[in-house]
Amino acid sequence: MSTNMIDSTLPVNVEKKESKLAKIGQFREIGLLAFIIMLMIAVQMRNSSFLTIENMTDMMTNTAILLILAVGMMLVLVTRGIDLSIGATLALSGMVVAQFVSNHPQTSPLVAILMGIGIGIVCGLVIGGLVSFLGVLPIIATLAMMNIYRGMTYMVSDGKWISSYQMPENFVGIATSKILGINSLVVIVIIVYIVAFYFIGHTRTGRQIYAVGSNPESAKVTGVSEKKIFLLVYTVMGGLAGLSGVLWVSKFASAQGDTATGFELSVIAACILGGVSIAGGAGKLSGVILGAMLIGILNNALPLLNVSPFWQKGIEGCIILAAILLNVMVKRGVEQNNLLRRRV
Amino acid sequence: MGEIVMELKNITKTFPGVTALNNVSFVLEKGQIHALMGENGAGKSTFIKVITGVHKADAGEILLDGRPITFSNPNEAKAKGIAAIYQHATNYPDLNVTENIFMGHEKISPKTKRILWKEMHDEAKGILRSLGSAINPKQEMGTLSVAQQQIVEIAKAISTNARIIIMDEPTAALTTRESEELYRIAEKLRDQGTAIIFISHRFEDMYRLASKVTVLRDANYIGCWAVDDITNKNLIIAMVGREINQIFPKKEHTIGEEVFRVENLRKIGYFADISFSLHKGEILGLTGLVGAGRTELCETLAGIEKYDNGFIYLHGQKEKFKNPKDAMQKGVGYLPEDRQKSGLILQWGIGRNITLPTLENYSTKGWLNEKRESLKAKEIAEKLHVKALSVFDLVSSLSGGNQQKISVAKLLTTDLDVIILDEPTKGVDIGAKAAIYKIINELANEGYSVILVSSEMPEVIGLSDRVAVMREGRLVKIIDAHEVSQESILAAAMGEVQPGGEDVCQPI
Amino acid sequence: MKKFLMLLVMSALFLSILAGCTQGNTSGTTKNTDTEKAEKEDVNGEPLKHAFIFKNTGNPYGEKMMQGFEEAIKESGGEAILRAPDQPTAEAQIQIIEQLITQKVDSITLSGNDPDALQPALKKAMDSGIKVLSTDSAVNAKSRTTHVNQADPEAIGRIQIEAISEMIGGKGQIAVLSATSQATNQNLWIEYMQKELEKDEYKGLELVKIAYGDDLRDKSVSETEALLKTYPDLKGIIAPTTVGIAAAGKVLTDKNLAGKVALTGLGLPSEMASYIENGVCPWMYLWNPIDVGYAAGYTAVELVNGEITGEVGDKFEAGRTGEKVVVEDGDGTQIMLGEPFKFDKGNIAEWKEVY
Amino acid sequence: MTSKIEESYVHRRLEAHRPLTAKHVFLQWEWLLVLIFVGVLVMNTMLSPYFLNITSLRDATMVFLDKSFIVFPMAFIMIMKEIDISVGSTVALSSVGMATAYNVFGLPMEAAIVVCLVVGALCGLFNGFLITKFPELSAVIVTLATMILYRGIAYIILEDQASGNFPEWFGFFGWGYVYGVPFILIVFVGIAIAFGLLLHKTTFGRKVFAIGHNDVTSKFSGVNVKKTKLIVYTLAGLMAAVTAVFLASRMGSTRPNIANAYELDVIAMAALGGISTAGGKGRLIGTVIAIFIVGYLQYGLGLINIPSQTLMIVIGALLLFAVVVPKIKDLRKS
Repeated sequence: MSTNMIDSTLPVNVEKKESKLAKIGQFREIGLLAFIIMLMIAVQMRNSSFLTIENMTDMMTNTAILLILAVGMMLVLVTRGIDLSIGATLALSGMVVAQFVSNHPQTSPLVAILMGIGIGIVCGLVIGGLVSFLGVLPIIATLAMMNIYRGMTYMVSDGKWISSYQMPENFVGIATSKILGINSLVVIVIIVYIVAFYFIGHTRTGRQIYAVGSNPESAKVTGVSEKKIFLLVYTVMGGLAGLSGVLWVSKFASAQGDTATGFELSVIAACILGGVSIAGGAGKLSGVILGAMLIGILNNALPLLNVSPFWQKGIEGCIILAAILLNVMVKRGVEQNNLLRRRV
Repeated sequence: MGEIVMELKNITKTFPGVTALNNVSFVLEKGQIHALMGENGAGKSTFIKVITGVHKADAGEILLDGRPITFSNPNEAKAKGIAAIYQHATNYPDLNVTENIFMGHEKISPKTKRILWKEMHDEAKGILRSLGSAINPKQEMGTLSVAQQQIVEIAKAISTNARIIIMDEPTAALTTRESEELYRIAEKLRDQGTAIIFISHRFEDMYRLASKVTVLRDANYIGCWAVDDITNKNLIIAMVGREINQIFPKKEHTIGEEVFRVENLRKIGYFADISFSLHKGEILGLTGLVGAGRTELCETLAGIEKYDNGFIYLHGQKEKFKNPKDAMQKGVGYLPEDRQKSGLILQWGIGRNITLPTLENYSTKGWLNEKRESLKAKEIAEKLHVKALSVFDLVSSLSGGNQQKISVAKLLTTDLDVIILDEPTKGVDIGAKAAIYKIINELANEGYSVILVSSEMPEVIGLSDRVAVMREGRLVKIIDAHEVSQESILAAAMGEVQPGGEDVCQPI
Repeated sequence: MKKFLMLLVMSALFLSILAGCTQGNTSGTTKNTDTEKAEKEDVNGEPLKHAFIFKNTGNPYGEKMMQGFEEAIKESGGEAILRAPDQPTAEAQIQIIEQLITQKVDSITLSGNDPDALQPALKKAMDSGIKVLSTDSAVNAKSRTTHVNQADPEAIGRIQIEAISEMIGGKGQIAVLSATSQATNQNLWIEYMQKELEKDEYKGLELVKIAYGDDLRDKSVSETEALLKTYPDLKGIIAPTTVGIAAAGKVLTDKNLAGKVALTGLGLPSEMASYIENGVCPWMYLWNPIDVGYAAGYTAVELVNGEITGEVGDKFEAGRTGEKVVVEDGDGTQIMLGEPFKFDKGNIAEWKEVY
Repeated sequence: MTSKIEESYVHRRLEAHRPLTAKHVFLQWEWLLVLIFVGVLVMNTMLSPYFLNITSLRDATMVFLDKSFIVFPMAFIMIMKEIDISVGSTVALSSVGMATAYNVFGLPMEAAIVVCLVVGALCGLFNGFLITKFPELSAVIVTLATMILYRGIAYIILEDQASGNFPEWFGFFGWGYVYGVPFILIVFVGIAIAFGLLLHKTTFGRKVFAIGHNDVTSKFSGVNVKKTKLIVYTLAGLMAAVTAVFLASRMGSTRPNIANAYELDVIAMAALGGISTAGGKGRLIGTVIAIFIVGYLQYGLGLINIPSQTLMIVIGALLLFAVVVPKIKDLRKS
């Protein structure tokens, strides 16, 4: 059918154009990278100490824990879930491990890390069980467990903090030591990302996580067990939170009951900024790294720029809202372009 | 005569209350494209599900390469080289093409369990190239067109080394050019020795591809013919079988003035250039192949979806419906195709379902009068002979036919002029069908204008005063009652221009 | 498998609740079985009940104050009720105050999360005959009888400036790392620091920034790092908050800045032990929270007994902390506990085990 | 599957009155709640001698009722299969708005209260706008973003300072009695009845249930889904503002960090009240009982001075209990 005919018969004719946003969408990560670079240049112009090796190292180490947790959160979000309990899990594992090493100073750091991961895995298993076997909505299950784990942390701590002098040198050293000239926190992040990269991209189970999130019905037909995947992602998330608990306590050389309260919001924000789709199925490690780095830069740069601390929350909220809305617009644009391509 | 790869002997499958397959036999040869035809509900999908191991036959046997075999799940059938490509692609939009092809049988390194991406990409590329397609295997599935997705589905079947591929209406959503591409691929596979079971409503597909055709009707095996030996007419008789008029009520309604008119309606990506008019007391059949854009058009007419160009007139007045409520208040009501998903609230009782569209009528200033409400529901439900104990019976406990009556009842609580019925008899048995036909006819007698959307030829022919045929998002023909026949409808739906109808719009 | 998992989840839940309850019974209240002080009983023959509310739970500083408070109450033969909400908010403290009013306690001592927001609740308590006093973090004069001040704010401000001046040789840039900007205590101390800096002898000191770490570890670390980068010539940091000073100590230790950037302020000996021993923080100050709680406990007891009324000039003997005098404080009155205690390399080893 | 008998069915009359069976009367979630409530009362009475008297029971309501206003619109939202986690921040922002109107712009207190309600309603409206405009975004994510945003705005306005000095009479909201009954209790009863009638006796409530069960059917049946959602979210914002008024009155001032994590308590109370998180189900009477269960439980355990961390665990466990118990019943069925 010729468009000429429509034109001649219709006075009102809304011709839809291909969405430009969608084209940008294909280079989303590049866009985010460009945004980050621009932000860095802007900050550098205001404060010349920003782009120094020292500051970059500081920023990396400060963002390390966020980066680790973001991997787990990405997997949870990919399966269309959410986990609000990670701050509490982190605190619980950190507190228990700190108490243990203060009583057993000869504990090897590796044992401490494994212990933290173990505690986290148990916490995650409980949530995974609630979500997969009992079908409790992730938000409700994790809200409830957040309360419970946080309460348990206070209880275990008995109102005390574990201070740096109670921690053996080698435990505090987990976060400050260097491996091949690189801060070991950063090394752990790199290891986590390499493992995650392999797991997500190169194992069957890893791909099944995406399959479940992308199309749960098809996944069932193909024989992918949704329950197994749910159990897995919340357990992995718990394990990473447990690991982060040890790193947190080691980095700040102090374990408190209220450690990392509300940290889950930053992690979720990093994932959303990194382009992880809340509707499930989509999310890339490269995006998550950039998203976490953006939050890390904001945390690092806002004090450097003398931005009033009271604006920080507001700025954070605006950026997150803008990012998720942009995401939707891009998706809509893609769909519209697909429709246009059908030429009906 | 080629080598027989698969043979089904006297297969019977019953579900509670319904016999889905009754003593059906089927023979498939190597390198053969075998068409399977029949009306909706003839048992084709059950037939496929038995072959692919989703359902287990109650009686009869399946022979594969001459040996009897039973499948207890789809994976076993897959392992034996049987693959099915469904009408609605079952893919993962966020994953890339290669993964979609290999999901469930990824190539992994035997030692490290690592996914061998390179090998998979290469093989995917190879398969796609062998199908003559230039799709990049690394592309995301969601960005492909429907036709490309179909090709990926075929590639998926090939990747499992399938010897038998079942294609369930693969061309339903494709344009002519895209279908041509698909034919080419099917022929290529055939030449390589793959046996293909091809299910389609398009006669064109069958003539173009198949060498044999097996017809099912009402769960029964009717016959198997060589395509060259059977005429179009005889084939249709084999498919439809019965006297078309027998279950349809006598038309008594008189057609009055024009009530509803649509001009050049267009929704980008779904349909375009839709123009027709509808008169008081008239039943306008709307038919076409699956994916022709009928449902989208109906939803637009009922104010559910927005349109991009064109005009809708009601009683000569230009109208633009803001939402379904607005359309209903102005006099256009819609009965959706999927009554369970979009027609009813299954967890609710009969009464609440019936009164949902017109809650305001049983309320004063927003306060519901439940007594008035249930009395009204009772009145309408009884009028439609709904079979239940009370108006509080849950809809989920009713049979399909009764559920459909509740859906229709919802439209009768308010003053409508135009009623759009989208596949009103889908999934209901023959008895309930007759009851619904009677209701539709009565509606027309009472002066409603009805648009009846249906894929079932006899239904459209038996009830409609005129039949509009859609193809590929366009209204290609409106056929008057005296010229309506299966042939004229099929011809229009499949794109052959036949004499005897007013050409509304030219095909692309 | 399904049933087993469910069983596991349910039993885990059940156990956690059980654990919670037993825990609650052991640490929530402490009944004094001591009968020798039987004369301190109210008309019904029940021991007098003195309640203490800290800002939030899980804070060792608060725990130590509670410990001192409990000690004082026990000495008087009364019963101590120790409470803290799970979050440091005023609305949570109001809930606790209501519950204490219902329990008909005889006194409430609290460290307020907000100077003004507790006023209506505390007024209600006073109206029903409960003696109300604040300690550590004061509530406004209208909502208390008196305030037990851990140390003279002027002295706290003065000694910290003195300390930093001495550490950096009286010359150079300094910065303050505080808690949240609405923290009454910190703001008051910083005010006195700024007054002190106006003096001629501190002409060489330049206060470049007051940063707020919100008493969060990660934020305090970021803020400290930002201070170091923004002001490369920074010579000293004063952190009058326990979380802030520990975070700053960690940063300076990790960056090997001991001797280059001096750190002082108010910190817990246990938290700061490592940094005092490694020289990052030559010395710092704090009062003994146990003593603060102890003195507050005695004040509460004396108020209930009617020995004092909270008027200026009242005098009483506060157990081992000696004689205390009620003095003026703006619109209200307060009790001063003297200058803060100095912790340095010489004494930190013995104190780090205490609190 | 259908049966062939239908073809020859006989015309029969339908019952238009709801049959009253034992199942309808006794096998209801609310009875379990009543049982728990009685259990809580008995336990509290046994644990604390101060619990069981009129003054104590009466004054306890003043302690826990403030956040309960939000439970009702939250129940509506959860019945619609959605969730709003920004309500705590909305409380903070609307109370900050009120304090600013009174202290900075010098409006009379009455007008400042109106400002508070308007700000709250606008916050809710904005949530509703985003959720209906972008249906592909889940309500969790939208309200998560606005939760940070609203509190962020509150911080920008007040910069962590308290703002108060409200007139004397304003304290009446949180502390006043009318004929010996706490004012907040009277307002609560009024609002509970209003919401109960709205949900169970009006066309609007019926539509809320319809959307929760099946939003596509509802849309096709002419229910204006977007409008309904918009109204419900606005109501949630408005009730958060009502909470803000009472909370500010009780504290005599406000700060940007008030009502932190209120959403958890609110969601817990709604879920405990039998509002199904899967949508479509729930009765408001259940939430009312749940509010009193949680309130008196917290209050009673407070009276025996249980540490707050134990309370956290108890509330978390109670929430899990509420969502898990019906699931176990379902599992056993299947």
